[in-house]
Amino acid sequence: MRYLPLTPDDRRDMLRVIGASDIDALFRDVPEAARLPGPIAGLPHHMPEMLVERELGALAAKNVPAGAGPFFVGCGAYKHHVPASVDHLIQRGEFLTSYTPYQPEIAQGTLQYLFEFQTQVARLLAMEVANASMYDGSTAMTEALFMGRRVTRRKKYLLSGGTHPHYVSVAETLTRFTDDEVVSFEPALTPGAPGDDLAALIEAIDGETAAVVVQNPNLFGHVADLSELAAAAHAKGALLIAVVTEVVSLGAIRAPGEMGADIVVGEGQSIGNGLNFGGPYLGLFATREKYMRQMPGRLCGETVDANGKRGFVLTLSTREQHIRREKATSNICTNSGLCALAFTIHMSLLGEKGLRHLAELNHARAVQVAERLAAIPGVSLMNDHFFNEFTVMLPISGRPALRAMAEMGVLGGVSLGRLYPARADLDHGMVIAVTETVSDDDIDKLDKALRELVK
Amino acid sequence: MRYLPLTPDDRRDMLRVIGASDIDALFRDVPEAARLPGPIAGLPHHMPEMLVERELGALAAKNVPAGAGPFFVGCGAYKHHVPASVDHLIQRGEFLTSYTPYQPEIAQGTLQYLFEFQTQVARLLAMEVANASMYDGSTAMTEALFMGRRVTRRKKYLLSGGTHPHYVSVAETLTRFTDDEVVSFEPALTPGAPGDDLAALIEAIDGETAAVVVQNPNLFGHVADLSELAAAAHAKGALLIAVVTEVVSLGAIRAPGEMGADIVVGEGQSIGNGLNFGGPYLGLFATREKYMRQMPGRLCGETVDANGKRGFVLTLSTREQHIRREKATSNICTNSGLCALAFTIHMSLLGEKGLRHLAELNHARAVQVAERLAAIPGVSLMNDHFFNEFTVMLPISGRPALRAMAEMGVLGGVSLGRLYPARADLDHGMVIAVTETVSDDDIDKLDKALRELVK
Amino acid sequence: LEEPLLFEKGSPDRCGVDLPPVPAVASRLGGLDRHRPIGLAGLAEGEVVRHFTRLSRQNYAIDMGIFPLGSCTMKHNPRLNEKMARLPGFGDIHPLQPQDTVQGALELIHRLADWLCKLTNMPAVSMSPKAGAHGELCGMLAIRAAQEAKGDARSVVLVPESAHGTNPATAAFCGYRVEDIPANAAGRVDLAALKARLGPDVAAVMITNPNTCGLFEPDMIDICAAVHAAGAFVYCDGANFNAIVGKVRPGDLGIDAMHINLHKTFSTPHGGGGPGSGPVVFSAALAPFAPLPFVEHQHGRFELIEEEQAHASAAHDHSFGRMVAFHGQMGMYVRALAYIMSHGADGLRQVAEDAVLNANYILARCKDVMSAPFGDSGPCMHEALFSDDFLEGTGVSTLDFAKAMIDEGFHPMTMYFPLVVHGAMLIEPTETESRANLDQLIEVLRGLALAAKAGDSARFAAAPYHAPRARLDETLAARKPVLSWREPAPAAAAE
Amino acid sequence: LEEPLLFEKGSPDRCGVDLPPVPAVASRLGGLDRHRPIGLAGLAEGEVVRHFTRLSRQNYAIDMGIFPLGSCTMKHNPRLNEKMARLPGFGDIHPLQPQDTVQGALELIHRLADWLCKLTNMPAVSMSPKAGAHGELCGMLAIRAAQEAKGDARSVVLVPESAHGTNPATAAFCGYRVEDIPANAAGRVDLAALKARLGPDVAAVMITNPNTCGLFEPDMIDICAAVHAAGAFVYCDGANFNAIVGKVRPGDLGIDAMHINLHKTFSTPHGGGGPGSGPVVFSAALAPFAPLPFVEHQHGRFELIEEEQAHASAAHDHSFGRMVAFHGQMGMYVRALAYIMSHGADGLRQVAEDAVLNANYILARCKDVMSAPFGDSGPCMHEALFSDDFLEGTGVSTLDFAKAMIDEGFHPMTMYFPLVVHGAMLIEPTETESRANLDQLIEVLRGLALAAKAGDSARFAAAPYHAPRARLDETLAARKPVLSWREPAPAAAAE
Repeated sequence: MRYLPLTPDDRRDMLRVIGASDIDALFRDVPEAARLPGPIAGLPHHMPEMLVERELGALAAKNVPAGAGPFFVGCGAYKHHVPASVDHLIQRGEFLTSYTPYQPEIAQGTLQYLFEFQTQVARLLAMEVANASMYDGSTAMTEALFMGRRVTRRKKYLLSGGTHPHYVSVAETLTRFTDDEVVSFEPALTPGAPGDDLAALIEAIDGETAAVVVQNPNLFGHVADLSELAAAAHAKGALLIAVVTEVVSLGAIRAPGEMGADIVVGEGQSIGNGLNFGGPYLGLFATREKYMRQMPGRLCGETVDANGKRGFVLTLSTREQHIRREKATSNICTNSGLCALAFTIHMSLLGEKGLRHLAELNHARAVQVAERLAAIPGVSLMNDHFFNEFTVMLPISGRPALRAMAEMGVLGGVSLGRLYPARADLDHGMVIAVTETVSDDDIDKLDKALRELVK
Repeated sequence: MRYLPLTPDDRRDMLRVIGASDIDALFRDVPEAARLPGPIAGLPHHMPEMLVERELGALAAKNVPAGAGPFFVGCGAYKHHVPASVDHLIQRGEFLTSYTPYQPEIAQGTLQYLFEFQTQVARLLAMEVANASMYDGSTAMTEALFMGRRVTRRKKYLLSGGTHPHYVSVAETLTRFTDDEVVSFEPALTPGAPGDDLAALIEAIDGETAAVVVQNPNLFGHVADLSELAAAAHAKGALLIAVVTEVVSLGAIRAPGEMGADIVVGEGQSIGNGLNFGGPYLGLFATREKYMRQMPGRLCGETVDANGKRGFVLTLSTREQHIRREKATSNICTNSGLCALAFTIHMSLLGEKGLRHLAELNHARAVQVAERLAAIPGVSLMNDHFFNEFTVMLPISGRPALRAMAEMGVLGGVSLGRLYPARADLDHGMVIAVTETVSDDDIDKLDKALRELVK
Repeated sequence: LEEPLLFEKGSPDRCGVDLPPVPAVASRLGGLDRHRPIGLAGLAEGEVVRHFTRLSRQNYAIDMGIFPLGSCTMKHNPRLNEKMARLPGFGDIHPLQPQDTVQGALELIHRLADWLCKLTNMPAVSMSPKAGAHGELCGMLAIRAAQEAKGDARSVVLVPESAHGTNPATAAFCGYRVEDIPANAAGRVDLAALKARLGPDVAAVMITNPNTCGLFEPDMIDICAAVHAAGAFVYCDGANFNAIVGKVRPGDLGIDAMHINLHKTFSTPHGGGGPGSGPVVFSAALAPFAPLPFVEHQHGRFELIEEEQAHASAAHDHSFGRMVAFHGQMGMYVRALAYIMSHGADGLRQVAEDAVLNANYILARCKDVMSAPFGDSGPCMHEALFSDDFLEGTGVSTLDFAKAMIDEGFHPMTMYFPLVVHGAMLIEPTETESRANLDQLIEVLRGLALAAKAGDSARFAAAPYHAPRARLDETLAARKPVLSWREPAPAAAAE
Repeated sequence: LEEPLLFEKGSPDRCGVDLPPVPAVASRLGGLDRHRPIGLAGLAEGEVVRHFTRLSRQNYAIDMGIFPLGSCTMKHNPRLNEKMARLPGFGDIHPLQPQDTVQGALELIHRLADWLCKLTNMPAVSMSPKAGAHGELCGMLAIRAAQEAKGDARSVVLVPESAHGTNPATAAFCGYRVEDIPANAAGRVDLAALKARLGPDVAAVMITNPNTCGLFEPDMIDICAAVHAAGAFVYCDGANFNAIVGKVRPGDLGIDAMHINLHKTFSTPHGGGGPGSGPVVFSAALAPFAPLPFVEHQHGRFELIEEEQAHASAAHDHSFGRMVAFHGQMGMYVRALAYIMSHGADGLRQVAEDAVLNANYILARCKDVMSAPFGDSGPCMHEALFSDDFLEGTGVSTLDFAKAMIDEGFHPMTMYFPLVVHGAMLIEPTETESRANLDQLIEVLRGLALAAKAGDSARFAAAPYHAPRARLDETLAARKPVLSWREPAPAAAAE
């Protein structure tokens, strides 16, 4: 077996050194009833690399990749072009096959990029400090709720209606057995500004509220000014937690930190990371300096070594489970290191100029598509303001429409019916994402497919 | 432009340091008539990575890759499975983006693997010394002829009829303006042993002959014992040069060095390297120790550093063009470094055990296919003995038959009509290569397609 | 040459990408344009490649040498797995595409789930947890949901001393009170103490097996029986599954839930700290409470069940909800399945045997000069545990010893864990190390142990001497945290 | 830790691949089975990855820092190009597949050929040569074929002193006698001397432009005219095309043939010494003699013309034959075309400008402390040439100076070449180095020059001090060559 270097001779010699009669002597603590006499029956045996490649290749070929044709699916994960150098660099063995940097003297490579990552994320979100990443956007949001509780010592959260319904589900799941109170607002279908009802949210903030959570751009693509909401929350002693699922938007629209948010979480997949059918992704987490010590997750900090040279270490780990056990801030033990690296590399390639260009391009393409589709009889555009994603209402049900479009080779968007199966009034809705990867030809095909379906 | 780090400010400042008014001042030696005023007209301007990828991807999609279906094409280039770790390792920047190891203190990585490569090649070919690779098998063969001249001080070469016709062409081209005499034998259609007429070759060796060249397995797949030929050549003071285009065969059949060859050259593509539409490939070159100083190409040798540590350097470079200019052994300046690395890695994975297994598997599959096809009425198998490639005669012309099979999705082999357009008697011939990548299903499809065509 | 920070090299007007021009359209941003500078630094592509290549060279990694961190299972990461995960059919599909366009992906998840169930002899598995600790959470939430469904509110979770630190953190996160169970002299759970503590307030026992001393719990079947008899559940931390995969099926021991770290046992790369993946297998009692989503195979089609309302199926009608936005770590699933298929049932068994053999070899060859607290109680499993007894009076600490290993070209073992033992050193070689590598490591360990005893304290005092950095001041980092780069004050900037 | 040789680590019974079982068949090997051991060493996959990863870390590379080797054009190698070359549609197609199944590949070759013709303003190009020197051979063979076709046998090729060493070697290989043409005081070809030597015996002049002093030949048009008037051809060595691409078209100067190193100007990676690729552009006079094969576009289809007999087309009826077995370096074509498309006509022009700007910046900033023999005659092109005059009396040689650069973290420049200048140091920064990188290099050069002058000879005497190896004994290597590994004698093997 190609990964196992011991030869039968090695095994025999080593058993002799150990003083064991055979390998099973080393497993003598296993209760006899649980000892398997041989390989588990009914499972295949080892397979050559060539055949594994052939079998998995056949499975992969049964899927329709985003790059294969017109693609407009978004709602929390986005198809962007990632430069080839990103994947090349993250595959360097020194990054790919290293562990959590517990020995900083021989892990400065990882630590320095984490420090760069934290700096990029903080600046992108217009906050002061960021952590070294979390599992994904949804778990980052839930951690933000718990942090809100630690900061405010309150336990009621208001979740805006434009927040990704899966993110809301995760928050509801993880507070199911705690005494936290999650108030999830239903999405509003306000013409021109679908998703949130900011006025209602503001209205609901009270002296018990730990935090208000709002996504921007929201699930429906709408972009909003959060300043008023922030002010209202602060007036009641509550925090504003902002969620960003499409971080490319921050190259064009004001960051939550500029609008008064106290904690900003996000899904960083758009930069440097592929779609991967939902994971691994990259949770972003940033906050104000004053709340730094309440922040969950791993943190990398600057220091000096014994010779006075600058260096980096994991820090503030006194909050962590391996020191505090049951008193830890959270039970999180890993981050999304390699995804964070991909983000950092891609962002270094983009820089200020590239990110702004990319964001403008996304927006302009989305405007072009929105205008094209709004011109189709029966199709109505729900958004006045959006970044690279918007909602349309069709004269027909969205979910079967998308399946029919897929058969025409067009992956046309996400149906609101899939995300909100209980909301009959959203059944005809569809969210369409448009990134820089969309070509003119793709737009023509989407337009044609949609016209075909609604005629 | 993404690869150019100078900003307009940098350029302005640097021109000031230089004391030049503008960039064109630096090009003042160019005759005015030849100065272009701007970008060459009629050519496209710079293009985003995403669009280059899209355009080249579209070109790639117009080709039928070997991996896409049943594939039996050989004759000097072979489809083998290359483990993923090979390509991963050769892409490490320290290998990929380094130069010829002219500064050995900071190039031991390259030098050590070249030393390992030379050792592997020498052992594989059963010779004593090997060089650090050449462009490909065909140019290696021509260099062997010239080396034969240096060793024997004679200038007549006999090229066997089973030698790859493209290799013969290259030798003829490169001796066209020298006083060397190349005698190319026509391929013989001897039943059971197509290709060479060893008796005629032996007959032709005379006191003027510098070297006899014979390929094994030959172009038609036949494998022969070269011992008698070697003895005959040596008896007349000539060298035996053996050519191997499928080095996997050496895991199963006796190496030329074991049969008396004085120089062995080969195409090393089969180990570690892809088909690449013909290049880059990997020329192997090995000989007896006594002829070492007549060997062309780069050589890596062991030595010690100033502290007595073992190390490696390029050596015997007194034969090379940068020192001897017009008196150099050859004008070759590069080798196939990265292809040699891929070979070395793949060979390290295989080892003795793996290479022998691979060779046995190739042979066994080829025997299976040969027996299947020989059972088709009208199809006759020409070879008694072969490794993983053999020749069949069809009742129809081979070249259109292959085109027709390609339309059925089967890349069935190489027609002798393509390789020997002037030989009407070979027009119905087809050479079929069978490697470990061929599945049972592939064999069924080949069988079916061929039956369809000849019925 | 020291590599500066990205922000010290780059500038806002440099860029390593080219993009198509922006078509002229009327903005729909609603006046929310970002005007202020973001503060990002850009570089040309070549500079980026060089920056990160240079950074990478400051790291130690499994590709460079043995990485004997106990409990972390740093084994060889096959490159085939990387290649497979990057096939467009896996890497370039969206979690919300129509299911008919991702049948191969769903089939892959289903196939991996099937392997995990069969390797553990457990009837159900929840794939979505994103890491081991996330899996623990998943398992404990299912336990809590199951008990609440019965109206059986319990408040205490028992955790042995030898458990991973995440175990108590997880239990606390689920609202439980945590109580420790002591280890016995042989480094195992004290069965009597456990039995004594069981009662109607105990919801579950969280147990790590093989435990963090690298030992198998011989009483595991009895423990499970006792816990079940008390109406509680057994959660097993599967981080050390590598020691027994293919040799022992945890389901045969009686456990109710266990997470499996795909990034340990099944070799998805650790990537400097993640991403991981922690599917959880469940007993029949807990299966109905497993979280959404899951993949079912019905009528020749694979279906992703993601909404309680729309697809409530009998097998999952008590699902406690959703743990992540989408369907978990697809990229890790592909790698893990490639690894599992490559080994097969026979190869995985060999994995466990070789992992255990390698650890025992180290234990056997070092215990005369180091101190093996449980060395006399028999063989270890996949990791060898030493205490710092042998350093007593030398002035050398476990930390010093570990740092001195760096100077010998090796990554240190896990230090000061498990807590059961003083100054612990936990060494897990894994099955992918050759005997020659083990011998090298053993020579280093023995050499250092003898040097410490011989009083060569200079070799340890400020080690490492030959690393990219000397020891770093962690106290300074924590006291005055600097978590992101700021432009130096103008005076300093002038250089 | 020193990395041993593969053969010292591996063994015949270890293996890093798994293969399907061998079906039982009757052997058809004719009794030629290989019985004796081959002597190959095998390793498990993880060990192989580690071995080559460790080896790689002994190398310096462009990914790690500036590689200022004059005449080698070590520029950034974009990773996009690597990705494109590995598309199955390019990397996994066979040279002898039916042409209908490789239309995209043929189109790509045709498209690259078109770019090369337009960038040089030459009517034809032969793609197949495998490297620069191979391209030279191709060009000279065409010249010889053209003259023989006219019955005009000529025997001499003139080569200026400043030519690459391959030029005279190539001419000699084609059966010509080589004569040197001296350089004038400004480092250029002495036009008068050249004109004086021209005559009916001269077949060709091989000239490098920009030449190896990094200077443009201002008389190039006159040289070509004079050579043509004498009935001879001008071969131009295109290794330095990077300096003028997009700024000057060699065809406008009057040359007849020139090779283009795709691995220099168009950034296909050098890979530690190859593979390269050296297409040759031809004037109308030489085009009919170009070698097979070539790609033609006819009736919407791309055709690979590979046999003289079958496809003799008017344009190529005098082809001198075939230079390689198949169609040249497809893998390099893909990379080069990706690079060319990425830059476009505007970007390539910028390449030349930035390459020249960077070299002149180094020249301007170093010439006060180093000696620039042609520094007064005006700007250089893409490389800056220094002589060792400034080291006179210091006891430091060019070699010492270069080795001392290694200790500063930089790869040395080209040493002792061109031969025109004593103790030459030839520095080619390329366009992909930032100003900050150049400033770092300049500081090192200046610092070393001043240190040498200040008498700090210890810093140079045995440099490098901080590299994986100290200076290696090249004489020993050449005197007693050891070119492959042998098992140590039994006594030594016992360790």
